[in-house]
Amino acid sequence: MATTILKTNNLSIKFGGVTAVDQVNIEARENELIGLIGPNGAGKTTLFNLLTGVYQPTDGEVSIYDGTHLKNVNHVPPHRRAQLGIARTFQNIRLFESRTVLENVLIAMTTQSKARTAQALFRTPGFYKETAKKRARALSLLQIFDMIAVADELASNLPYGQQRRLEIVRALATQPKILFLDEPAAGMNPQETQVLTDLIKQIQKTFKITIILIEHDMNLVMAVSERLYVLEYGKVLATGTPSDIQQNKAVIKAYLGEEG
Amino acid sequence: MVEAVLRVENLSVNYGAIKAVQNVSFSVNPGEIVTLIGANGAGKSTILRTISGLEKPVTGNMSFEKQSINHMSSEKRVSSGIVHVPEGRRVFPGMTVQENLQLGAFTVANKNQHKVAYNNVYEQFPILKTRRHQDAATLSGGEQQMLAIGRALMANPKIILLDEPSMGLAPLYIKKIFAIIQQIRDTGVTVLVIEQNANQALKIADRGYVIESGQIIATGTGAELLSSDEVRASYLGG
Amino acid sequence: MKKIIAIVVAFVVVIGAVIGFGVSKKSADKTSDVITIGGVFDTSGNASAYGQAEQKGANFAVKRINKAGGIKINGKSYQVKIVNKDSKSDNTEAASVTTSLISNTKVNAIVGPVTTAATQAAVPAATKGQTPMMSPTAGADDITVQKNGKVQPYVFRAQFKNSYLGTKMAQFATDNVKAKDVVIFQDNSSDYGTGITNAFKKAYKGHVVETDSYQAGDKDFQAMLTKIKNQKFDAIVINGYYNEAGAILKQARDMGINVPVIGPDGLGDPKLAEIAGNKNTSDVYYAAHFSTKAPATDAAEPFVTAYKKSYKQEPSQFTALAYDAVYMIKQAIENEKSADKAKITAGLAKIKNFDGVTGKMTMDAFHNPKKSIVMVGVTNGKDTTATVVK
Amino acid sequence: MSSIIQQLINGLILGSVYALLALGYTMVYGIIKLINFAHGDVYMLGAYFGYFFIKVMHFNFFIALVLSMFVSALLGMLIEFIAYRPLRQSPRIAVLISALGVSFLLENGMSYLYGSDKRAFPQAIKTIQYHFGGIQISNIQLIIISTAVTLMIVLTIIVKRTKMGRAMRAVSADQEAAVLMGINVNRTISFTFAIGSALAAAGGVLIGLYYNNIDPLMGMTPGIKAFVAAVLGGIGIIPGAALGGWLIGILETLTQAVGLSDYKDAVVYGILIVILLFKPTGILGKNKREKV
Amino acid sequence: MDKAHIKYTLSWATLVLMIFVFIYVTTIFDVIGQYGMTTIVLIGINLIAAVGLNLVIGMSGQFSLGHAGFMAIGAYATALVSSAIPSIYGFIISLIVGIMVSGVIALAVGLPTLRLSGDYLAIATLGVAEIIRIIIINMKSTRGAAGIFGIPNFVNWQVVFGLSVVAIVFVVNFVRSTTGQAIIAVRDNEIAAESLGINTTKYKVIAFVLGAMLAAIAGGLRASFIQSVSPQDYTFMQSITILIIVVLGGIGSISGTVVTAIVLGILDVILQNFGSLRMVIYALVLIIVMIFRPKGLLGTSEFSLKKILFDSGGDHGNNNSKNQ
Repeated sequence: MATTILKTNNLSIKFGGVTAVDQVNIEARENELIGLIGPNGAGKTTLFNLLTGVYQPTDGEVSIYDGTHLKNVNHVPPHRRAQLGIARTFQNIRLFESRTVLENVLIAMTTQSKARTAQALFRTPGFYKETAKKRARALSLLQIFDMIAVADELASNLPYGQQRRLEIVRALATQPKILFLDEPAAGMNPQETQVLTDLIKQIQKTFKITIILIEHDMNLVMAVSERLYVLEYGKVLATGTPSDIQQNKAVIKAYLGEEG
Repeated sequence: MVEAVLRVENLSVNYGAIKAVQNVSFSVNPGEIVTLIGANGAGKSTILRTISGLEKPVTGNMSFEKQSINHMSSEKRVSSGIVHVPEGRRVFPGMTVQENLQLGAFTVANKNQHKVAYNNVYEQFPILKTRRHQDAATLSGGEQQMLAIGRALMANPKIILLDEPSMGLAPLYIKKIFAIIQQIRDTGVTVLVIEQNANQALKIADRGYVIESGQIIATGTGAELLSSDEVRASYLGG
Repeated sequence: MKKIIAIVVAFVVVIGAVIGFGVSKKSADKTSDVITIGGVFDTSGNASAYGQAEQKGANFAVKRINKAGGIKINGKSYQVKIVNKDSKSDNTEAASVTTSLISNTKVNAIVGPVTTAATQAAVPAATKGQTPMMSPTAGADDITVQKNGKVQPYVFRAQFKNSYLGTKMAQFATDNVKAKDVVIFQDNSSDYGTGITNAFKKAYKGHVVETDSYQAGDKDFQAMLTKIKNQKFDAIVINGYYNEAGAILKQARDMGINVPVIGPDGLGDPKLAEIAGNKNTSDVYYAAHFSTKAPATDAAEPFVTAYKKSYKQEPSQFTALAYDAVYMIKQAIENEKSADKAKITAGLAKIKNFDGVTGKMTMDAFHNPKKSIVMVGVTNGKDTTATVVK
Repeated sequence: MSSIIQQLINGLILGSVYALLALGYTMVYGIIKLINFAHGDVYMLGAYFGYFFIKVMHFNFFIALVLSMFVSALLGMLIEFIAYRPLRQSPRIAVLISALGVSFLLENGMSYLYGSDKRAFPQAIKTIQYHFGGIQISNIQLIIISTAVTLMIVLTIIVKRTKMGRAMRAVSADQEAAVLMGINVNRTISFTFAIGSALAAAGGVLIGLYYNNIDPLMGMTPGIKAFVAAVLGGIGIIPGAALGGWLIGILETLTQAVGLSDYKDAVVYGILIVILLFKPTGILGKNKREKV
Repeated sequence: MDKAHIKYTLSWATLVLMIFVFIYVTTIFDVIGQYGMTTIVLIGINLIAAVGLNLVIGMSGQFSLGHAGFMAIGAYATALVSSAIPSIYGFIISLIVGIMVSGVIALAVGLPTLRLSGDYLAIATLGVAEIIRIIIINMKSTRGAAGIFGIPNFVNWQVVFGLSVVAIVFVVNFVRSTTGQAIIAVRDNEIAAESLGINTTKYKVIAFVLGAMLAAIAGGLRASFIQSVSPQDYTFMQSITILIIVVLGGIGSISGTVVTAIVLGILDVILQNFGSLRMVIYALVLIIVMIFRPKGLLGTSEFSLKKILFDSGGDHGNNNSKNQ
């Protein structure tokens, strides 16, 4: 069995009096593709925020595999977690809007950069060399995602679907081990969603990373996920393969209300 | 043939460079429940926001009771009877339930009408009556949604625009909310509702429109759409 | 490539034009029949109350000189023109407008700036431009002195040195007010307040019970006064300007602190009594340059009368000092029989027994006017006594 | 002991004026998120209006106070209409610069028209000193505190109980939702400026009476202090502004009382920074994290 | 370095040289005179300070109202050090001392306060600048309110011109560096930047410290040029003056800052003659510019030589013109 790369232990968070995430235990293994579903307000995004370090849990812990063993990262801030190999996209798109598509990707490479600021200040040959190298890498990423044509567009000028896609490219540019996708298909039409479905599968294959995905589009989730967690009221309601979940009475009820 | 109470023709709305709504036309007849369904970001909310004046259309015409409302201010639209319950409820958190309701009746000058409206709302939502001195922030999601709807009813609406009323609610509340929507219609108020919970919405709707990427791709009665395989596949999962 | 050529050509043309203009301008320089005085005053910003008063004084002097036929050099009358520039209570701006007056307006002499700090900033510009500069009110001791101890060749003032003021006030406190213990309030935001305080403390033979600071613009002095209220002291010394001193006076008297108040010439403004209220402005002594009660010279009385007629208000010390500054320049020109900048500079250094509104003045070796200090006593808002402090 | 109480009273009086000013700051901030740098200058103009009504029109002090508040309210609305409303959709910092422009305009316009010199404010009410044990307090000080407290109560009633007050709170909490209630946002903002300006004017007139002098630049320092007070209390929160105002007044007074008058402002700013570090949104502020 | 880059760098160098020659010619033929030179120096000094503030406000999105404090540190460093060592070396040392002290204080202040957001940060930085000023007023060695004068002058227009060019090149190149891009990322979307492994506090502090250092240079140059310093020079109003240059030019636009510094410098020259009406006109200009150009004179766009001269395009990322 593949190594467990991410694990939570009774993870909980309270906002005011409301327990948004309640005693959640999930785990993800290397190169696994996990779907996280549940009705609106079930706590999915909050769980993402706990895993990526945006929120501090009220209780429980988050552990990440650091190459040798699972390590508690409760007190590791988001940027350090990113350096440990966690990348994400956001439900409400968060691009660097004043930057071009290419620059968005280049910024994601900040922590891997070897270029010294001093080199940039004096525009040494080293600066140009390093910049060219980074740019080549970024462009090749954009190539994979078919975004070369818009590389010099401002991120804010892209259509919605493309913006979502750029967020994924940007996240991948950090060379993550785990990629969190928060509703990547939101706002996409069925054709776009179909393309995205293939893309997610391809990412998993090409980059050999673990992907955890929140999504409402059942076609997509069912098509790509190897395993699903269903959240309701901040609790894990069910877990299993897509076909298990589709048969699960409780899930159908939670999702479609009563009948289904 | 009845004259539509709300008519939208060739409406297009942009957010910067993004074309959020393209050439959308539809109408709502008096006393109907009409639903717009579609994926997140399909442009449903934008349509409602444009009808209530929060967004400016690029092209197209909107008319309410045969009068164009394109250039009417938002306040005027409210006082003429178009009331919008926004996505995410947007109750005023630091104010009490009663104050929220009072704000709902902001455009109603007649104090006697206020009293009638209070009674109606409290009758329909007894829980709001018991909590009337509580801050809105302390209400649960479902209660907040009721408050948002109650607040809209205070304005004496002719048509009520509901944006995702079931969002984030427990099934029990969802059921309640849809029952309330029907009740509202039964009192003679026309309803235009956006839902992701397409299943429920179509069940109570007289008619529905399916929106995708800012365009209407299908229309029909609630039952027709509900039985359409295509719609089922897209919005109700495999 | 075409673009680049076009730009190069344009550049060459522009440079050529500049050279041409420069050459033609050189030949166009000529002398004029008007003597120009530059005025550097803070007419906007924090110090504008003082700057506006001084600008009025200088303008009034120029008006009177011209009315009386201008300045006569070798029998020929020259009209005087004053060009005022606002230094907006900003020291850098003071330096900049001084340069502007010297190099663009080509003034013969400068009156101003108002404050010590602005004068300090303007000194290099005046020195570089070899233009005499007469500050009406800069008080710091060393503004007329270079680092090496030599005199600043182009800088003069009509004002007392701070140390001189402080020393004389201390003497007055002991000899006339008979104060054994005093409380000092100083305006900490300018050198005027702190400079006088230092000199006062050095010269004062009694005991300074407490020294407290305030900032220009402060209005509330309750805390300061409450603190000293129950201590024993015979007089309060306020080293600052009338604006705050008036407020202190009012609040002190309201609080029942009725000891004598001693202050420098910064208190010498009719506004003092207006702000404090006439009743509260009693038993107040301030160092005056001029007073109708004890006119230092014959020039004072007519000046006050004429000024009142023109401006419908009483002149303040600031107005009078700026007025004298302009007249000293006139004196220097007449003595040297030339409006040449170097001659004016030399003339100012040699001023002797000049009958100014603010006293009979003689420039010392360091360009400070030697004049006697008159401590004016105020009762009910009116100048009532005048004591010359020797 | 009595001198400590006396100092606290001094601080309370000084703080009352800061509080009146801070209330306007905070209300404007709450509703359009603007640091209204011109607020201190409305306070100055309020004082000048008071001067005009008493000295030239010979009105009774309290009538002059009310009239000055009224005229300043109109002025506040005018300023908002001309200099801020066209910038409703612009970056916040643009409005801030516009506010600075208005501030410069009022200060220097007044200085240009009436000179920078201080004017004695007419003593419409004769000062009477009362003594309680070692404590001394004047009728004017009492007027200041009671007027400030009364105005705060009136303000609270307006904000809590009236239709316009509810509209203000609604706009400040959620502008878009307010629009959906049929609230005219522009009119509500205008009204907020009117109230804020009236409070500032009241502060100006009271200060004029108390310190007996007014000048075109009198708003600069209190303006910044009031801003500090509003931030200290939690900007946008009405009780916070009152609390912040009094706190700063008392702090300033106490700093002087312990002999640190050279460092008076430094101490106030230092304490402000320390409080912000522990409570980044002010004493009564609620910490909000951006929704992710 | 490939050919395109050499061409690009050379064309900029040529432009700078052309401006230099232009000013040089105007001075030797005495077209602008002493006063013109003073104006150029003061514009250059404001420019350096404003470029520094733009780094803080424009690039990193942090609202600082405390620039005057750091200018004061630079000014006093130069005043004290170069008075003690009255030689060009003393002056250079004094600038370095000012930069270092300013940087260290900015670091000490920035680390805790940059956690504050928006207007809370603004008031905290305003407070810091006031505290710096009050300490200077009360210190013996700085001669209190009187200030220091008789500072030796080592600044002429050539020095300021040179340093302005260096400051601009520094900031422009810095923005293009990885660090600079990270700073902009933090401004655009702090949470997204964090999620990409960017330590947001670190980059905010870097921008703040660099801004403070540039302010110190500006202060040092001014002290040496004016040959005197006094605490009144560095009040809140000084911060506002610099802030206005940045905002009027367009936040985040270095070209805008350059243009506005020059325009306002010239406006100042004209307004000096208006006496007390001066600031009234200035105020009206501020309001009118903001109403009609709320994003500043140049918005967020940058002046691009490449566009004007070569207009080839195709080279990614060198022009960030955002037209809305």
